[in-house]
Amino acid sequence: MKKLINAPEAVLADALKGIEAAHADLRVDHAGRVIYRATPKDQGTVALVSGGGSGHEPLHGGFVGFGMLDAACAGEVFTSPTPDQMQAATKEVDRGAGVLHIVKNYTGDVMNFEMAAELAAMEASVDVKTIVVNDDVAVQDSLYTAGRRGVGLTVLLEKIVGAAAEQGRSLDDLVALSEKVNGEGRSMGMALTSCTVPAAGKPTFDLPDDQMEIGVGIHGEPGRHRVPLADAHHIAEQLVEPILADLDFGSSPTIVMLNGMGGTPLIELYLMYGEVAAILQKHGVTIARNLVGNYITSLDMAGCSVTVLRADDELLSLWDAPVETAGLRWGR
Amino acid sequence: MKKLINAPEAVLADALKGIEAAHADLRVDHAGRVIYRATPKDQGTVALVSGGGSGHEPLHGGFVGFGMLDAACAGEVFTSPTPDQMQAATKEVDRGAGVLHIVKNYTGDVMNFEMAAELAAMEASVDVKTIVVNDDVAVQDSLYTAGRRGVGLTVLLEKIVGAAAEQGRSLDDLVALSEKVNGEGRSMGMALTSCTVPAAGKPTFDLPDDQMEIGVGIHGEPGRHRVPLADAHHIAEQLVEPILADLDFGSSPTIVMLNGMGGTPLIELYLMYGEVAAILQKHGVTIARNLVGNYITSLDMAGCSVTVLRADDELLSLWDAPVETAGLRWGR
Amino acid sequence: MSTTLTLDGFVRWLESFRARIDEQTAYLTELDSAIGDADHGSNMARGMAAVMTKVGESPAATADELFKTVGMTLVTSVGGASGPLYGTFFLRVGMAAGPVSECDAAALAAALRAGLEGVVARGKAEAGDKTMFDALSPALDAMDAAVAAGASLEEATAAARDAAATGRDATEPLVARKGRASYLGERSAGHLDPGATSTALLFEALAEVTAA
Amino acid sequence: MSTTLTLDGFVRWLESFRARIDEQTAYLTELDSAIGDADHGSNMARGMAAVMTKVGESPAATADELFKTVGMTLVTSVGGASGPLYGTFFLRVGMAAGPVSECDAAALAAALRAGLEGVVARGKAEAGDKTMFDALSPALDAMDAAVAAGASLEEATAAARDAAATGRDATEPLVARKGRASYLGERSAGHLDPGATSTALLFEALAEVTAA
Ligand SMILES: Nc1ncnc2c1ncn2[C@@H]1O[C@H](COP(=O)(O)OP(=O)(O)O)[C@@H](O)[C@H]1O
Ligand SMILES: Nc1ncnc2c1ncn2[C@@H]1O[C@H](COP(=O)(O)OP(=O)(O)O)[C@@H](O)[C@H]1O
Ligand SMILES: [Mg+2]
Ligand SMILES: [Mg+2]
Ligand SMILES: [Mg+2]
Ligand SMILES: [Mg+2]
Repeated sequence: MKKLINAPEAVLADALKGIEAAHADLRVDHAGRVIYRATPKDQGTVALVSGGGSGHEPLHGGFVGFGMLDAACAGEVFTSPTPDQMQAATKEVDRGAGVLHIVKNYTGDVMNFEMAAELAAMEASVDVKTIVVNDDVAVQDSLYTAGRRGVGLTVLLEKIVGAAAEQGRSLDDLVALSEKVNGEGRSMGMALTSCTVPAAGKPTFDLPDDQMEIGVGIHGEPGRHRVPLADAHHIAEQLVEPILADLDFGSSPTIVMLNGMGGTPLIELYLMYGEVAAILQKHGVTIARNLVGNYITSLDMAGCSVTVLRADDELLSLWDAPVETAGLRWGR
Repeated sequence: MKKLINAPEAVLADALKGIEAAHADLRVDHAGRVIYRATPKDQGTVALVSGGGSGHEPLHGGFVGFGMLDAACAGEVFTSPTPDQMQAATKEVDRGAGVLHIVKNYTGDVMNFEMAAELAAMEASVDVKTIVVNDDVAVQDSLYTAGRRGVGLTVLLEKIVGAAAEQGRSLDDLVALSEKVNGEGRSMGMALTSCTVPAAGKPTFDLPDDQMEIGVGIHGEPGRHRVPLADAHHIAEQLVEPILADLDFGSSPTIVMLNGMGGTPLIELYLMYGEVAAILQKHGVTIARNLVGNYITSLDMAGCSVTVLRADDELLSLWDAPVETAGLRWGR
Repeated sequence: MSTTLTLDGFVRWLESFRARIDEQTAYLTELDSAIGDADHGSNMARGMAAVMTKVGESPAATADELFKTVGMTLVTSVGGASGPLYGTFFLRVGMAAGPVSECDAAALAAALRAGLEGVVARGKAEAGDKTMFDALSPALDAMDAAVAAGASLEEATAAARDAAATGRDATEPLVARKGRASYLGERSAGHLDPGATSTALLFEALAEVTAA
Repeated sequence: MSTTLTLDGFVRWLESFRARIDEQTAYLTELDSAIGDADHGSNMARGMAAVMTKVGESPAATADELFKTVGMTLVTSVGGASGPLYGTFFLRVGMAAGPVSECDAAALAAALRAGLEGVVARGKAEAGDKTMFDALSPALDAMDAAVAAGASLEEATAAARDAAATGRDATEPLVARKGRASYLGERSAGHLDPGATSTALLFEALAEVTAA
């Protein structure tokens, strides 16, 4: 294992130090492992708390700031944070208008956030609602799975709902908006290589040089299928087609994200975006906005994912609203 | 070799398609392989042209836009672009106030830009000046080398000089400013792994699991020394110390960039930034601004580089000025 | 060989579980690499290290106190799926055991079953979903049966240990329907479930301690 | 075996050079991997492919026209260090050869020397810097000496070929002082220079064509 780290067990603590050193507009609670805005938002506005295992940077800490999250709870690598972290963050950021928990659909994340909401409710002080993001079309949402994973759409949802929160919308409004976004977006990912979890010390899986994994999530887990390595165009087809088969985007505008898994350089991500955009256009999908880069990663995994969100005028204008975070910034 | 590409010889052309699809505010001349702003700047302002081999994304195309470059010429992977590209770009972006060529110090880049300037001068129409960036302290600037390489400082220089150009400063002014930046900045890089040039099909060099290369550039070349793998803290020392030995930063404010080589995930870059910032502070260096991420990469190489620029009020205010490019954006 | 497990015995159980987890950290993570995200070993090791520190710092006077500490420490130090599940398990074990300083085989079996119910309440797993349930549930069935048949504490926990191991082994051919492994669909078959494997260690530890 | 190289012969020289480059693309890139950036093979292959296309599209009537096309095509299609250097080389060869349709050994030697001077003007390399100069310069010295001694075209180009090969081999122990390899310092020693190696192919091709 070759990594720029001090020790596997210190990765998270050390990375949090670097995040704090890099971003004066963030405040890091090192003991609690929560990243906050240095300047809290106004009283009477709903706050957004997200969190999850580490190793997906810039998600979630890189999306704390104006127009997105109020706090991000960092778990160990690929391990959901604990209820006490979320509970502390929830109490800390509440401005009297309630707190929305943005949770990616994984058994661990859901259970830990559930326990946090129970604890917060027991203290009876904070109104907590939860949106569970589950956009990964690689997984069937059935009795035989833990449901669809929450992947790339989380980034788009945090941006859009964060913008709406900034406008002073109510917690119920934001829940409805979150459900709308979650209903209208789909993702699909692939891997050329495994990632290496620092504590494990070796790649999570072995992948021969002529094979790739299709339908991976963001935890270095093997995908749904192992298939022969293909060129960018055919990889793009294998990502786009399951998305289009799952949801009819009609002719409505969309926001498309081509996301890198962490170990894939930008030149390849742009190349893939070119292929994805061409295929979507061929299918009559209109791309109104896009994002190309590393936004929700899986440590050093090489690979990418595609997210497509059907976006009406409301979503587009929330997308375009100013945002000022480490990971996404425009309009100010 | 596992890459998201169609064919090694098509990488550049395909990536340019993706860049065009992703960025409505960029215009791509596919035949000429030049990336332009879609909306040219005002008549009477100096234009900035840069360029170099591909594989360093977002550099340079990702820095075309308001507040930075007017055009970027893209060469093949790790191969400087050709004089005709730069000449065409120079003529295209000239707004009557002259054009500054920003060149990284490599034999090929320097010769090709030189030929372009000769061609442009022969046509007698455009006033061209050149700044050659050479900030890499891993290389001695002596009779026995091709001089110091141009690496991370190029990003900072393009930002700062781009902001000054936007203010309407003269070509001579911008040359002087560029020289000031180039004189006040230093960089040092390291690699955990080699990168793989698509046309070569295999890693440029082999590096055992317990070794790393110190003093690498951005072309997948081996570094100055191969040394035992160390932890993040000791790697940071090996990057920062040669920089401090080369230039006395005194107590003046600095801009520090912790740059990833393309294959290193953000969590490790933040972790490294934490170490670098702590070491700099221990040495009395004041960090006024910073940048952590993949800004000047070496394909899929794992590793990082540190750039430190001594920045007075002028440089800091130019740094803070609005910028709107794919790779750097703030203030609008 | 005693007929009850005292507070001391509970702590020795936890110590022995921790030692087994430490010894098998890499193995548990390897199992989780095949069908999960390569962290079950480090999750459990981090959690049990925190537990033993906490238990060492503030020794409990009663079983409910002890297991509340264990459960809360797991909940707040592990995360992931195993944190809430093992945490809830011990919280419920403590609540069911109550403010006692020792348990006989029947009381222990009842407390452990309350723990299982907590796991099910939290995670909704059923038999054959390829989870820790598949080691835990047969272990408690075997323990109950042994107790009903008049077995000693040692015999009852040995039966539980064996059933947990059998349950663990039986997860291998299963296609997962809960947790991360379910994302793999058919590809999850052919691998032991990491959580069932760590649960089998919990019962090995218990049987060892009652036999000592 | 003729005493002059005609326009046809020049084209056959380029064709043969291209064939050698194509055959050795991976090898040249491997040499460039050791002390450079792993692109010399693909750079030269891309350039010579473009040259042969251009030359095929618009056949030249004179040597200066032909070599101007070759030089400009290399300058505009290769990039890197080798583009301007090989490009300048051929541009100068053409200028020196002039509007002729054939060259004898002396005229060819003089034209090639003008090319070398162009390379030096562009790249400032000196003997022993571990560059293409170290194959080119001895090759032309040998050719001049052969011509002065009354050698035939075939003999003179064979001498150049041998000297280029010797010069190429002599780059191996050198520490580079120009180009990318110089960044490696002492680590550049022990490897052939890629540019000197491609230059040796240029003279192999020339000798082959004059011998045919
Ligand atoms: N819903 C569930 N009910 C019971 N056990 C579960 C459930 N989901 C997962 N598990 C158990 O958790 C184990 C994985 O734990 P761990 O790897 O620590 O957490 P994570 O899956 O969050 O990475 C699985 O092997 C399985 O035994
Ligand atoms: N200043 C120079 N003068 C002469 N030849 C040079 C000079 N610099 C580099 N070269 C030659 O160029 C070769 C490298 O070419 P190439 O790999 O195509 O370009 P780059 O170095 O830009 O990647 C070297 O092996 C060397 O022979
Ligand atoms: Mg996990
Ligand atoms: Mg090159
Ligand atoms: Mg796991
Ligand atoms: Mg090269």
